[in-house]
Amino acid sequence: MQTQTYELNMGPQHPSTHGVLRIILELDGEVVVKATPVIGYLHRGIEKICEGKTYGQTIPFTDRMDYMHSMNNNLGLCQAVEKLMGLEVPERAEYIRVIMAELSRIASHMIYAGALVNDLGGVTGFVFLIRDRERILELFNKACGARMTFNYIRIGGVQQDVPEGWVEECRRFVDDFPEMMHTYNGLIMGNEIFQARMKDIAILPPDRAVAMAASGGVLRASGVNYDVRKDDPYGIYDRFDFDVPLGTKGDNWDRFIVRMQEMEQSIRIIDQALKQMPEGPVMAKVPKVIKPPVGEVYHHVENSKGDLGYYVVSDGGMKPYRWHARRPAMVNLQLLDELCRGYKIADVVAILGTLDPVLGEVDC
Amino acid sequence: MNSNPDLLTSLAGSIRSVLSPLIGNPDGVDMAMYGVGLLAVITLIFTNAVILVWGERKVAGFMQSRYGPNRLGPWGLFQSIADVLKLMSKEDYRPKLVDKWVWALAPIIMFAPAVAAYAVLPFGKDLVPVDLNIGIFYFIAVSSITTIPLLMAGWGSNNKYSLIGGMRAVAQMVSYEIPLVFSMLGAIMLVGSLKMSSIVEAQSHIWFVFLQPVAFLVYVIAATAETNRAPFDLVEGESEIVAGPLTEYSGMRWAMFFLGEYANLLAVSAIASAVFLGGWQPLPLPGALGDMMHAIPGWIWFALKTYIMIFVFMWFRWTFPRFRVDQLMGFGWKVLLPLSLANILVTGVGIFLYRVAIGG
Amino acid sequence: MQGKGLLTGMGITFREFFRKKVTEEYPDVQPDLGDRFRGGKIHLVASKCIACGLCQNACPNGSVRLTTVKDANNKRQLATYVHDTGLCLYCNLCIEACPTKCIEWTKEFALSSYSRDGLVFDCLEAARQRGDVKPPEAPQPDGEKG
Amino acid sequence: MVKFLLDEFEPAQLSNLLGQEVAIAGEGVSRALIVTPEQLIATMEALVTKLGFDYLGDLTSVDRGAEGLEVVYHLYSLTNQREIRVKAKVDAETATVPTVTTIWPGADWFEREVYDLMGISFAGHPNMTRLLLPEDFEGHPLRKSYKLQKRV
Repeated sequence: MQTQTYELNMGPQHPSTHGVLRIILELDGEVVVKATPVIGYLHRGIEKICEGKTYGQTIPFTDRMDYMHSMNNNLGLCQAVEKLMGLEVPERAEYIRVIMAELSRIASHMIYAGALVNDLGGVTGFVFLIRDRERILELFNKACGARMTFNYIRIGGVQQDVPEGWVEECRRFVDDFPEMMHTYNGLIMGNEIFQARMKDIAILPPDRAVAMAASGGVLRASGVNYDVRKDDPYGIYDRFDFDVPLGTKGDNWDRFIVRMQEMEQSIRIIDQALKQMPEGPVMAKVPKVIKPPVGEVYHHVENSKGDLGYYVVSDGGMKPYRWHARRPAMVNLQLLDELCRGYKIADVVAILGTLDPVLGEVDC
Repeated sequence: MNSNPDLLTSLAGSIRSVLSPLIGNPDGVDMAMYGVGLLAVITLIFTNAVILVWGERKVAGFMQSRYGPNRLGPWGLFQSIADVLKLMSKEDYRPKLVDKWVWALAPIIMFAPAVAAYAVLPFGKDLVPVDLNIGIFYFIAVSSITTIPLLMAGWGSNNKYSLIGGMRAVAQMVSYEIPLVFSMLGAIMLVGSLKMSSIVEAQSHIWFVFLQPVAFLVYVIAATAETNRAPFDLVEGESEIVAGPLTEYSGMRWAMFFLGEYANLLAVSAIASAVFLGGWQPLPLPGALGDMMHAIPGWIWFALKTYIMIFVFMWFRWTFPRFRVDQLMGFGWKVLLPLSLANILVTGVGIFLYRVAIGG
Repeated sequence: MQGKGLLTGMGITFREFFRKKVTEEYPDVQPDLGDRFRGGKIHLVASKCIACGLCQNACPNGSVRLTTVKDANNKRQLATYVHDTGLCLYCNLCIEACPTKCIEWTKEFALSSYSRDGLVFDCLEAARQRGDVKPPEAPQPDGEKG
Repeated sequence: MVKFLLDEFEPAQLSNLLGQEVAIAGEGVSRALIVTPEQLIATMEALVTKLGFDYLGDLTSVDRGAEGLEVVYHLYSLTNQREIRVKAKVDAETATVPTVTTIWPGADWFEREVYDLMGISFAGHPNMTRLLLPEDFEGHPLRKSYKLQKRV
């Protein structure tokens, strides 16, 4: 029988494109022949804007890139500038940074898992994850007054010390986490329908993942052991004992489960950091006007989406000469086409979910 | 006549006694009583849909550690009334490029069979609107029409998402119709009649759910698919194809689909309670407790069982993720169909052996 | 066994059915915003302000705008002070820049408006209406302030 | 622990190893290997095969004003845990460098982004179109000559 393929515009307004992503799907019935992602609907020109701001003023803009893991975005930029300036950060600030970044990672992974489950039709799992994420946001709110766009980690330290009782509350969250994980295991990971939907779908071989510059959970699900926190430890990550969860196959299921296991590892890091955290100042002696020396620096951190890099060029002035972010979500999104081919429309949303793009970061 | 007439049957009796002197001709009185029945059924569908929308949201809320609607009236009871008012006052908007007639007819055709199916539901003893000899057969035939409006909506909307949804609807409902019918066949074989009232009467000692557990399971799964509810809600599959066939509908037209959907949900739950859960028969308990159970009117038992079934369907919906289309078809044809066929075989052999045992 | 996971999931949702709910009944119960809440609009204590303009300079997005005039003592005084919440990133940099701690966040967070103009708040006017004005100083005898 | 490649080798040694006359500019964290567009592909291939730089960390560009444009590559070796910065210098008029998608297919969107925002085109790229900005957008915003409009 003679059949024809047809084009379907998925997005920019669609329930499960995680923002304003447009995918031009070429379909043969329900089977994807080609998927072309079209991005840029959320492009704000942050790189250009930041050339006109002082170093300190660029930090709030990083919050708005990957708004699910803002703390880490702040951290990466601040450490890049600190690296350029050769600035030492006080011990306590380092620990607070790690705790915040890891809490933020858990929050980000919760959104990731929740959105993915929601895309597969399991709304309740999504709500449970959002409910538990609320506790992290409440912790952030107590520490810096914002729930999403923090601007908390600053060049030279953190904005202010955590308030009284914060550490205890954080400790309670860490203690309650296994029970939350148990719920997710029962409701989401243990569900046969969910497993059937995820397993053996969209397999990404490790060599292809490396060649496509994939990073984060996408790369590790394929079995490539690359975690910036382990391979190129920034800050004080070399002091903590944690594992890097690896997948074996590189299918949707691995991409999902790797991140769920990462949440447990993050809890381990927070647990150790809370135990080791010293007293002391949280801000280094930083001049009022930050003027890094002439030069350039590339610094990368492990974001929840992958390898987040900042490339900052200084001309010695108070504003960056060039400010660039390597956004992992954008790089990972390149894989969408090859992963989707041959699978069904329903798998497209699952694959997109496992790639975990945040359009604020993709478009920057 | 009924030995202990309950509220509804005596109400019907009094309406009949009022009407018969007015009309005179007994056939005319029967016709008029059918009219009254139709009115009652339509009222039931509307009020029920309103309650079910509220109930669904409450169940969803409670399962997701929220309260659900709680603003309007006690426990948010008036929320769905407000929703209905909103839907009715919305602009009747027709997208420019839709196939006018097909698109406009679809919601009406969706609603009609849902109402028609209620004709044979045994709401209580002597409360079957039309107690046909082929009651179950009629129900199956009428309820399978629901496929057509969804295809019409999908095709007529001139929207690719809708088309995919419509195609999915046809594939899914046709495939799951078969195990649905076969699962009821076991019960019918036990009774030897397609008449609803006989099926319910036959369960006065033991409900068929205990004799036909596999069939009940198959029925529940197939019915979930048949009503397009999660985990089989591929037709609407919000995260994949926006809203499937309903994408281009709004206002009252959309509400008609919704109404049809909830009417179907009630219908399949009612059939489940009639065929497997003993319909209007009370809980078979021994002694004084059993007498107490008998004191409760049959229609309350029926409603109770039906709503428990509806709760189970809602429970499914708010727990499970969705199937993928090929898994759905595979499950229907490779698991449910053989299972239901095997059930028929086992039932047949069982009946044969029972007859041999009795007759021998 | 197949189906075990499904039953576990159903068990979890059923248990949740009877658990305590986490709904915040928002308009009836106002949320606890916390001490360090960043949001709302800028609350200006006009009597403490020295019109240095550091908040304006610190703002990454030009959301804090002020103009000054010289008074009789040749001292800078605020002429206007506007907080454009539509542009505000809520980054807290202005608050931190203030040398006299004369600005802070209000806790009014429901600021939605039908037009962009409705998002611009005149903080100085609000201060005046609260009766918070700088007491006019008598011209100082030396008059040498620059 | 990751080593910065330029810590390990003298410039002459590196030139020898790569079979190219390469220069090193900057100091400390700013150091970079400078190549011309003509040398780029050969250098990159040598880096991949001889030193195991299998992972493209970042690809971006800088407008140095009068000194022309730079395409900046941050490479990473997953096997040897090394990193390096390579820069290809071009002048603003020609603004063309060969594509590295042949070496790392993942460079696709990186190069399109640079083309889009900086106006450097990559010869041999399979799909050299704008990535973020609309097709009919004029100019390349990250060039220093592009002035941001004032907010009205």
